[in-house]
Amino acid sequence: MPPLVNLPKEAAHFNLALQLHKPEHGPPQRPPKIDNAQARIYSEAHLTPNRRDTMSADWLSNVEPMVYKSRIKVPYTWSVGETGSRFFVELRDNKRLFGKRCAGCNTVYVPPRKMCGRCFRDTDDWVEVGPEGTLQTFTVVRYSHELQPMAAPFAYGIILLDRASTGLVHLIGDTDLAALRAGIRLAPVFREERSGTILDIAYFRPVGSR
Amino acid sequence: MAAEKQELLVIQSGDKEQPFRYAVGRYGSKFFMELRDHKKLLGIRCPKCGKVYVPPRQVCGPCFERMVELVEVGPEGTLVGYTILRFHFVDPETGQPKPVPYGYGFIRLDGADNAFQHFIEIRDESKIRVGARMRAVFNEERKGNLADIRHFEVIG
Amino acid sequence: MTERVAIVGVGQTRQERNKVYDTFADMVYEATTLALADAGLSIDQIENVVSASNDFWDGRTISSMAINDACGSYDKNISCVEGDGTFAAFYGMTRILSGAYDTTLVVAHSKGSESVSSHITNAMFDPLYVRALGLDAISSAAFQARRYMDRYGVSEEQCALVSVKNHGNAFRNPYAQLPLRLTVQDVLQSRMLADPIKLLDASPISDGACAIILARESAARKTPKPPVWVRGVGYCADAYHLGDRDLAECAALVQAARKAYDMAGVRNPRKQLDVVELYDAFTYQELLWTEGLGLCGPGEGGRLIESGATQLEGDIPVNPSGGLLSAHTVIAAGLVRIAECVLQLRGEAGERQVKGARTALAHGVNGPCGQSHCVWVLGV
Amino acid sequence: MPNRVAIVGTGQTHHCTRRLDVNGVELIYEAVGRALEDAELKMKDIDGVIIGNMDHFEGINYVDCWSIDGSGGFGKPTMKLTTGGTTGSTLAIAGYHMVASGMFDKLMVIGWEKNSESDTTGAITTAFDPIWDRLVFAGAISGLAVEASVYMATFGVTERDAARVTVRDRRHACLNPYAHLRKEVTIEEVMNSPRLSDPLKLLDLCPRTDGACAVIFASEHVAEKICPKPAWVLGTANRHLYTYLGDTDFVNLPSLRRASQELYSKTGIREPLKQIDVMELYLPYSFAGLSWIEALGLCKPGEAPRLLWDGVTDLGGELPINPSGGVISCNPIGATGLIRCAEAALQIMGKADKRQVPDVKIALSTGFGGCFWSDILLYGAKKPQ
Repeated sequence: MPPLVNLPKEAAHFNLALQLHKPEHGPPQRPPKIDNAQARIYSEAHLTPNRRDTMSADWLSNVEPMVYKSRIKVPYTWSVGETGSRFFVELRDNKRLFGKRCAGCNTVYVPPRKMCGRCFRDTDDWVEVGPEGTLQTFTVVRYSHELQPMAAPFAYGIILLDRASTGLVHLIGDTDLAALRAGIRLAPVFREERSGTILDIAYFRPVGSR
Repeated sequence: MAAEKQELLVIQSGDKEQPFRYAVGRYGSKFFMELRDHKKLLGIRCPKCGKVYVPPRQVCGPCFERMVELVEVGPEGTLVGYTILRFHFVDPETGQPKPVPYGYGFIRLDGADNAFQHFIEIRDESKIRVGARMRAVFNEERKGNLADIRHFEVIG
Repeated sequence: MTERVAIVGVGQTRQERNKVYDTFADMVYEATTLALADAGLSIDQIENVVSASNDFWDGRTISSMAINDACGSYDKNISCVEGDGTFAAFYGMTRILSGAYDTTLVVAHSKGSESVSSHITNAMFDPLYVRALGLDAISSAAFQARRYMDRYGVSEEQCALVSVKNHGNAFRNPYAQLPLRLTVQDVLQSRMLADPIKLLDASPISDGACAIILARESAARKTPKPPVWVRGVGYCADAYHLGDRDLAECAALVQAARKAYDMAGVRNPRKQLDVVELYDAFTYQELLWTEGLGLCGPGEGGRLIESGATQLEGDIPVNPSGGLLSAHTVIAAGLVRIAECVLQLRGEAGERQVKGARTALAHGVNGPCGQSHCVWVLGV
Repeated sequence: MPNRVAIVGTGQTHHCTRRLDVNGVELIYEAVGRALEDAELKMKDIDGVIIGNMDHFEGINYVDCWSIDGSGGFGKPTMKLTTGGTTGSTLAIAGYHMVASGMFDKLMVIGWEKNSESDTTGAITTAFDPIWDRLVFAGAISGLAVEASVYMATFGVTERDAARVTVRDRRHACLNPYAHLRKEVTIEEVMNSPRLSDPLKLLDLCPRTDGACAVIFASEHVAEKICPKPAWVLGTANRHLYTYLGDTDFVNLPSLRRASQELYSKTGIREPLKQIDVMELYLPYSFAGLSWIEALGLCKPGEAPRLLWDGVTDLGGELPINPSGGVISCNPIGATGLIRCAEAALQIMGKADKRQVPDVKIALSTGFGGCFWSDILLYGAKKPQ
């Protein structure tokens, strides 16, 4: 899996950290000892930052490293499918939430699945879930990027809706972020204008808060 | 089927994009420096098989040899194969339709053993044929990327 | 396994924040030639290649197209696994066990410097239900960290100890990117990203490549260095939707490890393993994965690190290389773990050498919050 | 001693332009369910899953993880492979090695694509180098058009010759209930279809398709218990030769020539036209049905048009090619190479219904993709020695 500190600023932050924490004894020489066979090949066949000037061809040490700034911008239109469409239509038209139950293991999946991945069979019946639920886990996000629908700080939660067996990932808003803890009760806040997407729920907020 | 027709939804990504900063590398950067500063095209020669490749890259695939010897190639060459694009498609760099029609060809630059691809000028389609002699046309303002070559045109 | 397979060569580039001079091909060529030199083999003696890369991270669908010349696959059979290098190595091994080839080169590359990681990792979430929420690797991992800490009472200080240890170990690893002399306080006071994950709980952005060469026993015996044998390997996937799992547990890792241990005859991993290189993308993950690997009981990962057992001098050193916290070359990261284990087992790990290491474990991960795990047990 | 490996079950969706009724995971689930049904197995009988597609067609990162509910990979070893257009055949080759290794007895291999979810040419253009290719490249069509221009100039082959390939594949597709385009076309219709990228016209080219395919590979210990007449894998080979498009020799697809030569020498094929009973080839456009069968050694370079016009490759001919209708009739890209494998297996199993070639003992399938890359597999009715 791929995690990481992502913003360009973060790299600078790490460099800063390096300066702040000057090692007491200093790091070993870098690049340090690599055994002889490797080192020979290394210097013959490769460029390391410290060996660039030992290249046989002079031009290699006089290149300005270019970077091609580009992007991938392919628009996607994902099919929701029959099962998911029913979920989103109920959400959009009636502000109701539904899961789907597997009669094999009695799991009520939210969001609904056409199939149960554990039993590997079709799921069976629709079960109305929520709208309230219990917070299973959460995080308060304090960094920003353009894919986030809210400005930081804001919270994400995994919410176990009443009568569901699996948790729903969503936003948590309209609350004191410092007071969040697992186990509290949450209710969805629906958008006025709904279009059949997961953001038809604006966010969840603690029950009783305002 | 008598079943009630169900509404089937889609979710759209909208105009989201993924930005990238692709490293051109030493070999490619050298090519673009020469192109930008001197309107020269560079290839690179394999010390083992002697083939000259454009664009320059570090490794000769068949020989698995490291290459360092730069060779000036072109700016003229021979058209190996081509097409004229006439259908609409999304340019993944912009998310917008790519302007068509345009000519697209592989040119074996003089002094090179492989072919180099670029736009080909198509004002007179009758002149374009496999084997035609071609010449690079450079842009006056050059930034150090592939677009510094405007296109290749048929000579004569 | 019907026949023994060994790792006979390893090579890795230095892992750096931005290898701006190198293309993917340049990095792969460097790792490949180093692995060949290490194995004492020429490219002609490599019969087939399995590469590992990820189209999203590379900003190129068919990302393997960038490196086919550079890994010496010209006129050879080659395939590409999209996922962590440990998985590619597994496929590479089966291509030997199938009787088709005597040797397989496995090479993985990744360049975090070229993309914006939140955009890349957001794309691993369901496009219908999750992606629009803007979730990414850090915020999803924070779910898991919170749940794990809540469930077992693991503390932020215990997580911070992982950062202190691994960044410290990185001083001994010439390939690592981010050696840092830290205190627990430094980690706790570093900037909060998504609580409970702070900057120094997270791994950095890294560029690098790694290659290993696998060989069947008859071919391995002819190489100059002592073969490192594959004793056992297993991999396994968990449910996808985060809400389908209890994020405080890692059932898939338990199962992958069980498979690998059964093959290797490991009954008591804490005792029988001498060194562990695991996929610590965040500090809490090292603790959680040590539990999944059976190095301690469920919920005991925090106490394990407090005990000092996982330090370089401890009885079960974890990530003497500095781990992912010191260099996270996403797709190459698992293969680096294997390469590090090979160096340990040969006694070539320099200043990070675990004395007398004879059995080592390497671990790789795919997917959000450790959805899919691959476990290797290696030995001499 | 490695295991011998056979295909014991296959499943395909009914491929079409757009499946709005299912999302990607559900599409995969459909194919997997059909493969299990075909082999009369349950998911719990399966030891592991491998899956593939091309990421940027649907914009899903870590597809092996995302697809778990539909692939059956929950709690099992699951892995993703991808090599572009060759993905499906790459998966089949992996299925072979993984089972032959003895690490798996029954492996589910899945290829899929939902090409309706993006602009196919836009997405495929991202397969090419951002610095050297993307400015000028226009997806697979542009590369194939250049290949056609070189092939025509080299051998004097005509657009009409190529149209004969489309006519054959589209005629065959009418016999295959799973094919996407099931309507015959004439030479004139091909010739008069809109010009997309000279010399290629709309009907020279494959469609874009939503579809999935699943194939179960099994070891010799269980294969014959599952399937009375399994399709044994006799050999595999591939070549992914180029990194840069301009390094390609555009004449007769050298990657396929080299891969087929390796395969033939490993499996004792000396006269492919005579020894092989049916071929399922990844021919994404009409000219490939000429140039690439020359690469496969069915005739000398430049002579393929005669084989086509003589009907040698039609159903009922000496060596039927693409009884399924091939790629020109159906192209869910990540599945396409695996569909070739499944169709070749069906021919061996005798399960190909109306498109069945009588008495198939040896079948061959290919995959094409990437930078003019090729994969190839050979199957037999008889358990290999």
